[in-house]
Amino acid sequence: MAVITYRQALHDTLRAELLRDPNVFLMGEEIGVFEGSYKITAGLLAEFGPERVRDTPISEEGFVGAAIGAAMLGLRPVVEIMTINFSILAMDQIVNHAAKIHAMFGGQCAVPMVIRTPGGGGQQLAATHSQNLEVWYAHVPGLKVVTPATPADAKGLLAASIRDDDPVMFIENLALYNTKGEVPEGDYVTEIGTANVMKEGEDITIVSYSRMAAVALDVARRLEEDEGIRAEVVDLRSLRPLDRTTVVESVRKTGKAVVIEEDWLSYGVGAEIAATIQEGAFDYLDAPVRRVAAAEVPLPYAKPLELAALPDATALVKVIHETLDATRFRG
Amino acid sequence: MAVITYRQALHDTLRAELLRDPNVFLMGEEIGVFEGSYKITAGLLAEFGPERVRDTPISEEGFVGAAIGAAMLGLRPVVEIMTINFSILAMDQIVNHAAKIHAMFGGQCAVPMVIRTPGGGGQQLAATHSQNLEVWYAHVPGLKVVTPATPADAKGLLAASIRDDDPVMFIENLALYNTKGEVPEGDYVTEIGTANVMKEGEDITIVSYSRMAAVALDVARRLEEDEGIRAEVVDLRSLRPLDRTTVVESVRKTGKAVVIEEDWLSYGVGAEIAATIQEGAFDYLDAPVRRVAAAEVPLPYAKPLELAALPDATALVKVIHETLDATRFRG
Amino acid sequence: MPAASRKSRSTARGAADQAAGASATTGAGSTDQLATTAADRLRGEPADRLRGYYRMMQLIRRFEERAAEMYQRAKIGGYCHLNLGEEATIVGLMDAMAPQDYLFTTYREHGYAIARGIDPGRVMAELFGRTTGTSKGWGGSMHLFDTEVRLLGGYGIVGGQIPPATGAALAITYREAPGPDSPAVVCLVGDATTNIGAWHESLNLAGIWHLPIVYVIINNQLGMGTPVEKASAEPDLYKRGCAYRIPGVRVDGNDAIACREALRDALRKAREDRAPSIVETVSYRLRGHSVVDPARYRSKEEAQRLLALDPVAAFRKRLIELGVLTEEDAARLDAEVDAEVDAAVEFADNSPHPSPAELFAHAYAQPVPNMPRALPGDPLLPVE
Amino acid sequence: MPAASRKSRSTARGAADQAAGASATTGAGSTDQLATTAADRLRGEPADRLRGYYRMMQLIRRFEERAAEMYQRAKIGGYCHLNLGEEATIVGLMDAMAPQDYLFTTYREHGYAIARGIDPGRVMAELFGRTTGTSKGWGGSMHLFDTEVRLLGGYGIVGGQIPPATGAALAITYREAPGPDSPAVVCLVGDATTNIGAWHESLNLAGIWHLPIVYVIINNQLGMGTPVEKASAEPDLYKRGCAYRIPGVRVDGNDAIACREALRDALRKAREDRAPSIVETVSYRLRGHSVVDPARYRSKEEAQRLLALDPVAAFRKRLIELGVLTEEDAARLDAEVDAEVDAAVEFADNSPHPSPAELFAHAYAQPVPNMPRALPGDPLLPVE
Ligand SMILES: Cc1ncc(C[n+]2csc(CCOP(=O)(O)OP(=O)(O)O)c2C)c(N)n1
Ligand SMILES: Cc1ncc(C[n+]2csc(CCOP(=O)(O)OP(=O)(O)O)c2C)c(N)n1
Ligand SMILES: [Mg+2]
Ligand SMILES: [Mg+2]
Repeated sequence: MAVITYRQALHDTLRAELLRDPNVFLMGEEIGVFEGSYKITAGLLAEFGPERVRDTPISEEGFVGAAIGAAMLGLRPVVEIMTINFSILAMDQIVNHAAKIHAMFGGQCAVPMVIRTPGGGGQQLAATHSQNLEVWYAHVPGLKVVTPATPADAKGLLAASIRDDDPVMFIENLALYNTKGEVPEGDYVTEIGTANVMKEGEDITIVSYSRMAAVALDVARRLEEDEGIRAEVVDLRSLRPLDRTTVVESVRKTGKAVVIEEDWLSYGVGAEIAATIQEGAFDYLDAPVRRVAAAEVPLPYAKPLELAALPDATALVKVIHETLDATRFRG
Repeated sequence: MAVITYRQALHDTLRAELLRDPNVFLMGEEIGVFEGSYKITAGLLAEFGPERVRDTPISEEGFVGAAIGAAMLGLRPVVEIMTINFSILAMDQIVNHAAKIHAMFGGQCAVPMVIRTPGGGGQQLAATHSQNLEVWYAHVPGLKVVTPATPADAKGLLAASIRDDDPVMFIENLALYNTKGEVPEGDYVTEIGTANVMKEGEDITIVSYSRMAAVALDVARRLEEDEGIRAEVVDLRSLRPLDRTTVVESVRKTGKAVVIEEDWLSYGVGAEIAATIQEGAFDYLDAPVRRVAAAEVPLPYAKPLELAALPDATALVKVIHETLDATRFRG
Repeated sequence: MPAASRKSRSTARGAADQAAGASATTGAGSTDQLATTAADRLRGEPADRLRGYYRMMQLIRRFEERAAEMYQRAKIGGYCHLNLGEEATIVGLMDAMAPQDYLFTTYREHGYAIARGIDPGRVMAELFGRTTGTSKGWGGSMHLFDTEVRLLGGYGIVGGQIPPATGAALAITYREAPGPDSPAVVCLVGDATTNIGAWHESLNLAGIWHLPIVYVIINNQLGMGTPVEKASAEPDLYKRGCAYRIPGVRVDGNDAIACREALRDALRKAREDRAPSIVETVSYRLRGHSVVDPARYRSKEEAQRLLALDPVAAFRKRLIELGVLTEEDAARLDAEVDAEVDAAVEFADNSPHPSPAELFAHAYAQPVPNMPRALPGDPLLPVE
Repeated sequence: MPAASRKSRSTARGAADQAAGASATTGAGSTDQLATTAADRLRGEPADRLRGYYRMMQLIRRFEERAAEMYQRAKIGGYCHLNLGEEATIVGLMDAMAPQDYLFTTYREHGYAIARGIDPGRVMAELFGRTTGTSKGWGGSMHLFDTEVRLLGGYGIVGGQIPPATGAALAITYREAPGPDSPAVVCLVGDATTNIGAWHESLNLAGIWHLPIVYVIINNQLGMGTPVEKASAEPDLYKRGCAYRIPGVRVDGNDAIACREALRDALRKAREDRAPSIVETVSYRLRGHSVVDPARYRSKEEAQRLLALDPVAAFRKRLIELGVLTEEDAARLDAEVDAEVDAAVEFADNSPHPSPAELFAHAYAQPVPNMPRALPGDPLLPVE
């Protein structure tokens, strides 16, 4: 297997899908001539031309909605929204239209489209450009929401999303683009709706997704090497549908769980996971499920403040230790 | 204390605040000549004139944003968005602007405004007009989010919201407008950020907010009369800030909890409450916290489907029984 | 096969491919001017077609009146917006469309659906929330849909239909070359809807991408209780395309032929030249915004004045004056239409309600693992 | 009192109340025409003022160049968009504004903040994320703010500033009568920003409500890598107000006096007649979209051509030709400016970083019970 970046995996998959299916086309701000704000689409305009790699004006509601209409006629638009922060401007089209059309019209018309967009903080982009809003979309029936953490899942889930007949929010993360990993060659599809046990372990379950799943995996490996703590890491991969079974089974085995996410704590993804675990593994839990998440402030620009606000490996290690200690204390 | 409707309480409070503070003005679609889609503002245009009761075009992003600018200059706009479903169109102004301006500019400029908007299903308004999206707003630091369940809180929380210096999402519910209750006369303000124990009890805690809090209170009274089950009912009232202490203290007393909300289950308010309870009252819990919420589908128009999808007293009673039984079973 | 007949469609659309009559009035012509030329336009039309138009107008009128009645009798729930006053516009516009064209419209769309060829029984059944409805009871009055006649939705969010309609036009350019048989998109919007951001973004896209679409503004002079001049800084709505170099025309919405000709011209430009345009039809909403709105913001005089503008009565009167219709013909057609609407109501009322067992049937088009299927109060995971 | 001097402000704005020179070029005049009249306009201006303008342009130029340098040295993070090529526009526009006016602008705003009178040290400190910055380090380059000079924000969401700016104008009408001393709002937007829905909704509100606001389109001919004609179906952007009956003028953005006069006229109409309007200034972005954009989508020839259009060099040359400035004067001013920018950098670099202890200081203006204060990894509730 080739080791490539998350960016490259996305790029190669877009290219492969454009080659595979003439109904697939790309749309978004600056994806063509500019080659993408984060260069995911570099070279594709030259190869496929402006009909299939379509630059749009700054009109998020307009072009996302246009993709919906194109999808209703059977095309398979893959839209890039420059960052998830700007997806808010297209939210009515995503939530009130893409998510509703199939059900509201009695199943007559599918909306096979993908919205690719990166979230994430830590780049000093300040309050309006550093958000993680995927939990909003994960709340909405009619959407599918995937959040790849690795280059392999970037490939597998993007292929699955483009081939899926429903609107899929494909959430990337700015800080993942340059990360590297092994990626299977050829046609490779990861099933939407399935979590992934990234690492097995018996002592505690760490649940996460997207960038924080990568952080969790690092922490788990380190803890095993340094302290012999055998943590199991579950990468949700898909927030809707949510693979509760894999999460609950892991915690039934380990008896302890910590959730880490990059987003604000209250009403975040971690809340759903903790609620699920306490319901699904109540009799197995040795300690409360703790959540590691961002401080609840609009993210400040200044580096020391940004660092203080965002969750990281240190916070995760601390909470893992506290959870293990709490269990020991309980006997 | 006078017994009046929730609608009347809102109307009277708007009127009182318009009289009290010349900086307060109302804005929204059809609030003047049409007297409001749900008649909350009936008569106010005639009394206060078009500068203070301002009809707007159908431009949610535009007029909500205009309210932000007016608030930045020290006015106190109270905006009506016809239903919460249309607030999605103003979401960028609410989330990226109203919620951020104070923090992002280093505390130089407050945004004292209120957005009043009703949510809720059950009126056969179909998928796009029946949503409960308050959990999205509750997730966002910089906003305050209140959800009155009774006419008294409609009054007290609206007065508090209008006098508050931060942007407040004031979430009403279509099915509450005609409900009646005792409302204190005169100046009456309910503190934002505090939950309310609507009914005390020792056997189980029911946590809710908005319309479902009213349902919960009914159910609790009925269960006590009919079956001697003494349920405690906690009405959150404020989703952000969230009064975790009151919830947790109640469950430390009762050892059992059920959350009921009108919204979809996954990533809903109930998830945050269940996660909070299992963390804050882990050693006190006799059974998992169960959530009663809507089926995860775009809400259908047809009555039998709508009824099947929405949570109600029957579902709540069933889950309370199951929770109590589970405890008994455990010993 | 639904119980109610499909006759209505063939009558109204049969003549769609015949030669055009007088061309639509463009620019800011006054309503008086429009009215005087309407009679001339009628003289150029075959009698059959005119009788078909009358029948369709009357069908829509009676359908809407019965819908209001059924709403009062709680057979219909939710919001229900009627086309009363829009009948001439509907008949003209729908006759201008070819079968290959796509229609996106608003929540005020019963008449369009019927004139586009959907059986009134299926429309009424949707209002009743039955499985035989156009959206199987999932959409209700605001959300009619039928792939067969390419009605791609009634939409309840103001302006929500505009971006998807624009995208449908984009899909057409993706797939086929321009030409007289190429499909085009008709996107209907209300007058007040032109103030929403999606309007601006979509028209700009249509402009830069040269899309085959016609934006038809149904100017009934009110958005709920708000008159056009109070909501739009350019109250000559057909001119609002100026910000995108998109031309517009305004026609009398009470003149079916003028509506038809204006849209037909616009559709030709869309199909052949890939030039988007605007058609504004001016009519008047005869009753409240929805069936529950008593429209108290309208004076008695105003309400009185509106009665005089009733397009169905006016059309009936003109056809009789022109000798196209006798009183007896008209009465016969009225009776036919009444029977058809009765049949529609009966069909709807006898149709099954959807079963709660199908609650999870449509949330997704494609199943994947772990799709949620819990009812309120169900446990989160299967009990061990 | 910040270390860097406030001299810059008084120089550029001192003459703001003096009589206007030649009026702004309106309509679709070609750039050539604009250039020839620019020289004439200069001749009507007092020498002092012109020297002040030059000094301010050079100050902005050097500030931006140093900002780019500081970004490379990782003193500045996040996004950083420079005003290179916009200097003449900035100086002209900011001189047209009165102290009581409000300014809302974009993420490309360092120069505006400085010319509006904010100490360059405080601007640089914000870019460095320090407590002495205009937003105490919370906003960064995209989010400058200063109530004192009524700069009500730099905004990073494209078009996000337009509705609040419009609302500020509404607040003015709520509070005071029109007149020559009444405040007005200036709302700056980029060319590509006119394609966003908020633009449409806001201009319509300004139109129907007669708001004292001027929308200034800073047309630097690109939105990131997209030329105006590719993004806007009406590329004559000053005409886009037609959909709201809002008039517009286009001026040469390399001509400070033309920019000043156009905005001054527009502001007069805003304050006195409560008539909103559009001013479009046409200049050219000399470098990439932000400091990290190499602008590869631009050919070498194009990049070469731009150098020739450098407004600062051109203005310097003209003033010397006119005898307003000697080479020595210019060199002295350049040196002064260099020292001022050095001082700004030094001030920024010596300023304290915000302390994580203040993380919860600004999320809310008014405390209420249960405000969240947990750091990542903290327990949810105080431990028993
Ligand atoms: C985004 C949004 N805002 C508000 C509403 C509520 N609403 C429904 S119809 C309507 C008036 C629309 O008027 P117009 O566009 O003239 O169409 P008409 O009803 O006259 O056919 C309003 C405000 C809505 N459905 N969606
Ligand atoms: C809603 C939104 N969409 C996209 C972006 C990303 N973005 C930032 S600046 C920009 C280009 C804006 O161009 P223009 O309006 O011409 O202003 P300029 O940068 O040229 O000053 C884009 C697309 C954004 N910040 N906000
Ligand atoms: Mg209307
Ligand atoms: Mg630009």
